[in-house]
Amino acid sequence: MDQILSLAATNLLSPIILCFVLGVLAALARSDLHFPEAVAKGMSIYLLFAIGFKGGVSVADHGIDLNLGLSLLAGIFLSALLPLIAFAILKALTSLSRLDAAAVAAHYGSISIVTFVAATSVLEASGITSEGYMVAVAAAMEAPAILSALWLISRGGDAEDGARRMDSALLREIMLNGSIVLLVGSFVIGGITGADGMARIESFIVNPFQGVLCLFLLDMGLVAGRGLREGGAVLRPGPLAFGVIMPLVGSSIGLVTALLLGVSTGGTALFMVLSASASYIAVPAAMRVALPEANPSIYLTLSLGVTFPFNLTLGIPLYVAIAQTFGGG
Amino acid sequence: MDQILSLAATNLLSPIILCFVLGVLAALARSDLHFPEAVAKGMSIYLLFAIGFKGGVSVADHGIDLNLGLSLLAGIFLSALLPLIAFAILKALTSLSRLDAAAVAAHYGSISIVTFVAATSVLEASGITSEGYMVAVAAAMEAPAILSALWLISRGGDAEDGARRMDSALLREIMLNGSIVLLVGSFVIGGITGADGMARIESFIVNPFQGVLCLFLLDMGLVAGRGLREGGAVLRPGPLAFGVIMPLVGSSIGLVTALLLGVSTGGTALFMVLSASASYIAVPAAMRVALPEANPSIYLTLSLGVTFPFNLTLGIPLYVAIAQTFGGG
Amino acid sequence: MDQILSLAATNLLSPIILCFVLGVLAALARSDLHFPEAVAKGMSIYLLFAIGFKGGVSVADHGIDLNLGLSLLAGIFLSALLPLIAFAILKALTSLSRLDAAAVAAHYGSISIVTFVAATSVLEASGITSEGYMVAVAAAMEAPAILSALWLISRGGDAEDGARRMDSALLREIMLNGSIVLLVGSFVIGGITGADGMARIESFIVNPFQGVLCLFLLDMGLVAGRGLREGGAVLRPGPLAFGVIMPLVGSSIGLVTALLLGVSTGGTALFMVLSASASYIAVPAAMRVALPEANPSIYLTLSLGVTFPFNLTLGIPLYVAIAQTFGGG
Amino acid sequence: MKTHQAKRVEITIEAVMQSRLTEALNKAGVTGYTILPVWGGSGRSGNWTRQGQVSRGQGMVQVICIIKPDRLDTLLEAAFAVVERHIGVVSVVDCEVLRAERF
Amino acid sequence: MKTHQAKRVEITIEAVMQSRLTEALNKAGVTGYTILPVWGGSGRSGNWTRQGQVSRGQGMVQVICIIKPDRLDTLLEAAFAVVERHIGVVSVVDCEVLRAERF
Amino acid sequence: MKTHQAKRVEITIEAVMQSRLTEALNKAGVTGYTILPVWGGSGRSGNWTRQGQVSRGQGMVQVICIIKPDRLDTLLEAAFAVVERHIGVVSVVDCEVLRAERF
Ligand SMILES: Nc1ncnc2c1ncn2[C@@H]1O[C@H](COP(=O)(O)O)[C@@H](O)[C@H]1O
Ligand SMILES: Nc1ncnc2c1ncn2[C@@H]1O[C@H](COP(=O)(O)O)[C@@H](O)[C@H]1O
Ligand SMILES: Nc1ncnc2c1ncn2[C@@H]1O[C@H](COP(=O)(O)O)[C@@H](O)[C@H]1O
Ligand code: NA
Ligand code: NA
Ligand code: NA
Repeated sequence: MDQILSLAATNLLSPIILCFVLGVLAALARSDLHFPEAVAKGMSIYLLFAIGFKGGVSVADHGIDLNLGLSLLAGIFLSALLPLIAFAILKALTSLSRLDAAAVAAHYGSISIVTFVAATSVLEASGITSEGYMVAVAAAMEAPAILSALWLISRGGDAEDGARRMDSALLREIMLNGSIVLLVGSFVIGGITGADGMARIESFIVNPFQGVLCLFLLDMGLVAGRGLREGGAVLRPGPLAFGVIMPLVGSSIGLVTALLLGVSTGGTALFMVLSASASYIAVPAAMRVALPEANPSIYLTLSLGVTFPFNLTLGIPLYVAIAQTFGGG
Repeated sequence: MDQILSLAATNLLSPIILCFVLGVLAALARSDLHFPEAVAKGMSIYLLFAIGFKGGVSVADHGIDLNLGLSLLAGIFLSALLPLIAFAILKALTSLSRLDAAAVAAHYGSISIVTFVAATSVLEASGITSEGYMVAVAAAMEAPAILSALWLISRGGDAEDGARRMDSALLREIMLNGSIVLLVGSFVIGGITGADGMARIESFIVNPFQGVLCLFLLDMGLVAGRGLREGGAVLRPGPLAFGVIMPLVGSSIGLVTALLLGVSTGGTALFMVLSASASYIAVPAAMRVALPEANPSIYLTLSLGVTFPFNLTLGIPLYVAIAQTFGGG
Repeated sequence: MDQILSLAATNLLSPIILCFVLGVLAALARSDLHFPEAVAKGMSIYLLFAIGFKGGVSVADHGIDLNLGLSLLAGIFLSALLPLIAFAILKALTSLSRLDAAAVAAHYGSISIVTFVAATSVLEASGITSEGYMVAVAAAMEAPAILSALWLISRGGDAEDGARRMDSALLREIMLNGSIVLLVGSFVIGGITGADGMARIESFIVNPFQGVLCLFLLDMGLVAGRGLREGGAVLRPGPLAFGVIMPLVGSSIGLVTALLLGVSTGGTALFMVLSASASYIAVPAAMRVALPEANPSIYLTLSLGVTFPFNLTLGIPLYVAIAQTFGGG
Repeated sequence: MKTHQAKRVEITIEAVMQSRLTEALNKAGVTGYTILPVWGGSGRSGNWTRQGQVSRGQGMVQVICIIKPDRLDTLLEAAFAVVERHIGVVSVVDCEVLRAERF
Repeated sequence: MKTHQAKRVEITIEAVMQSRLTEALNKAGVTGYTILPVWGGSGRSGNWTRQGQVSRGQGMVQVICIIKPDRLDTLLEAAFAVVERHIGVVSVVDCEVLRAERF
Repeated sequence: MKTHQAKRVEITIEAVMQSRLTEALNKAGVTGYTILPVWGGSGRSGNWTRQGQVSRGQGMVQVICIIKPDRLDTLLEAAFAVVERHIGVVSVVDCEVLRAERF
């Protein structure tokens, strides 16, 4: 417990978290500080590319083993499973409509790559290593949750309506959305070029990484804070509680999965983080196409305004500490 | 004198100044070279964040002392005082209307953060240290000048009109404008995380800093040059002379203030630079809201087209040399 | 031959090329991955500035010699000559209209600065040095080809029509287009500030360079892939063959020129690359103004979709190997 | 100058639906349109702005079609089928164009 | 298709005044509008462009409101109170809209 | 509120031609206009988008002029001389403006 608290304290006072807090405060105080959309997207491309590439290089270093395949399958399974659990909890805790609940559930099955990146930073700072392929697991967990959620809808209403919501164009958009392609693509490139490739671009993707992450989280804080200001009112206690309970439930399931797989302590922590985090890029877009009637204020405010800050500040140190207690070596 | 000239020569041949000159020349020659607005804003966010953070870390290293508070108060006082002096000079030298003169005066009380950044670069290159909290003084000097200028107007016309110009929304916008929030926020974060935080993001905010500053000044040169091409015609000899005289007057007042405060040589130079420089971000926006009848060509051309280049090329080496002559250690 | 193949293999597996391939594949698979326009332009500004500055510093190191002047003249001559040859080949190989053929020819006389940058990376990785002024030669080769192409048109139709197409505004736009100004400007700044200037901004323009190039080529791949998807249909076998034959012809002429000039092995390779590459920034814009009737799908698809990938993957290693065989030291 | 009667249709629609809309327009034979970026807006579903966003989930575009009056109904039906379940605004204005042969 | 009469109001205004304008519109009960970015322009106060700018002082936006004809005057009065002392252009066009229940 | 008759001219034109168009407008005495960025489009010469582009060769802008009805022909002739050989669309809409003294 002491360890958790001290890790949490270190984490809370890192430039990364403080930048996020600055963003939230600035937005709540209605400062006009903002990042141009192009700059935000540019930073996000940089982070995805860097994290994917590093993962690939690490796999090239350590070789591919059976666990990579198993972990990918486990990730897909988790992403498909978690929305069902989230949906059940939402039905119990809240009075959200079937559609809104399914839309929220999709977000919690999928993952937030920035939460993942922040967690790898914390692991690095604590000297805990993790499997390089975890970034591929992250990519694999982006999409299945969307299909699960749409299945929930089709089961509830008439099946024909469900089918109409998921056409082949949408399926392609989901599977080939920019962040998946960039993450997987740079992972493969890192895998192919290995340490040589890393040597050539290290001073671009490794050295400035933490700094870019700071600015990106400042922007995330601004967006989350603005979302809270505008959309916070729609959140009643039920959904709010869900936004904190679900990551705890998700991370527990992630923990069990990781222990069954026998991954490293770092890998265990990352499985927990992925299961605990909620999407804010790929899933919202898919929901606008497939479930336009679902209220974006609810799922965006929950994912970006409640669960993301929770994971960033308290969740990650908690998951890391638990992984250290339970995890193998 | 020799020293001033040699410092000026070194300064003039630095990549930073040459980039600014390139931008001005390209704009005057009507090249289509330009930076997208988002890139310019991204660079400006980077520079503000980096300079604020570095200042904070430096304060964390050296500890907070009484001088920090006194310097902040002195900065606020200077920012409020300088517009009155600028206004008096404008009334004597030019035939600008009361409104235009007040708008120009507001710019000269406030500060240009790029001029400040360029000055810190020159100090660093010359191995002169300065107080880390000077960046907080810079932030404190952004806004008071606007209030002074509006007071000048309200005193001149009917008081009711003056009150109408400054509503609470505008006051909040001024105090919480993006550059103040970013500068103060990153200063505080740097102060909290100290040397540890710096170690984590140094290769982002320290190493590439000079290079980003080069590109940013190239963009400033393009904008200033385009402004001169379009707006240069509106500048009659009176205002033009003001654009060079005012920084000399301002820096003298800054010098006296710094000597009274007993700050270091570097700090003295920076007080001079802040007092000499004119705003081109926060104040123009506030003027458009509060004094829409004032002609932006006049204040933008003076601030960005005359005083900024003057300070960048001749002013800074002059102020540094004078600070070295008078300044303590 | 072995050497060519092994160099080609190394080249093909570099992060740079793999990023380009990723972009093409993502675009062909219709992924929504994309770079905001402002980010693409920002990266292009960075690359131009860095490559120009490095060239200038290298000239400052090695001193200006006669060869600089001769190489510039040779570059201007090549740029003016190559469109005539390209035009003749197009007339023989394809059934393109006079206007379309002239527009395509203009592109192949001019140069692609990214191809040039990629080639310098390959040279560096192979430890082959080249003349720093080659970047000035690149700048000198951007524009003359446009004038050649317009001359071809005016010769064909009535001379008056030709004159109408080239007014003084267009001439200024061509000579002072952003990429020429930035390249030449940073080259001069690099030349003036020399090693001192380099020391100040090295960690900005040297260290992250390869990484930025990776992301830029990813974007180029996306744009080229999207161009192929949309415009690929318009390309009949004749133009397609031209897109591969012309770089081989161009590079041979570049080789002869370089041997006559007696430049280094690296310089020879770069002369080949410049002659082989086709413009995709400056010339398309000039063509839209001067030859609006020419079909952009043809020249953009050929330049960006055929010749650029060819040079990037196979061309550069081939030219480098040939330069090593024939070149001096 | 000689001008010709036409209709200017302005469809404000979520960015995620853009490709679906333009595909529907193409199928209906409407192949000329211009797309404007949208900076922000407000409606029954609240305020939004593109500032600092990385998500594709929020954000709109404006598709502007200039079209011969007799083709208006075809266009509106195609557009309506796409926007029906989604947020968005469709407005039509009478206009006159130069170079009618282009439409 | 069935369409309904409406007015399309286009207000070109300085970016610094945007929040003041939309607040005034909200107060007047006008809660639906779309904001377009503006790239540059020219008028009696000269030319300007957003290229390379970091200042918020320059730059404009275009606020587009589609509104029922009988609410037009309320809107124009609210807008006028804001733009009165500032540069900017307000224009109104007759239009027809689908889905009138939304306005 | 009191409004005044005017014409709203919208010229969609390639970005490379923008300065030539605005110069022609200035020469014809039209000094008020607003320029909107264009995101992409489709026409007889195919689809295009600004995404990821560094080339100035592609891309369009929209120039919007509000003008007194009696000055319309001058404007259209000046614009037509520039767009004649180029791709682009010119459309005109009747509108009403506040503050007519500005036009
Ligand atoms: N009356 C209106 N006039 C112009 N744009 C509107 C209007 N109503 C809605 N919009 C646009 O359509 C988007 C969605 O509207 P809504 O479905 O009402 O939330 C808003 O964010 C605006 O961009
Ligand atoms: N006649 C007009 N048509 C369209 N936009 C205009 C017109 N006049 C002014 N504007 C816009 O309003 C801004 C300010 O105009 P002004 O107050 O005349 O300087 C200009 O920069 C243009 O963006
Ligand atoms: N009917 C139309 N309505 C609106 N914009 C159009 C139309 N036709 C063409 N455009 C615009 O003009 C550009 C060039 O058209 P085109 O010359 O037909 O290729 C297109 O990319 C569109 O942006
Ligand atoms: Na999850
Ligand atoms: Na000042
Ligand atoms: Na060439």
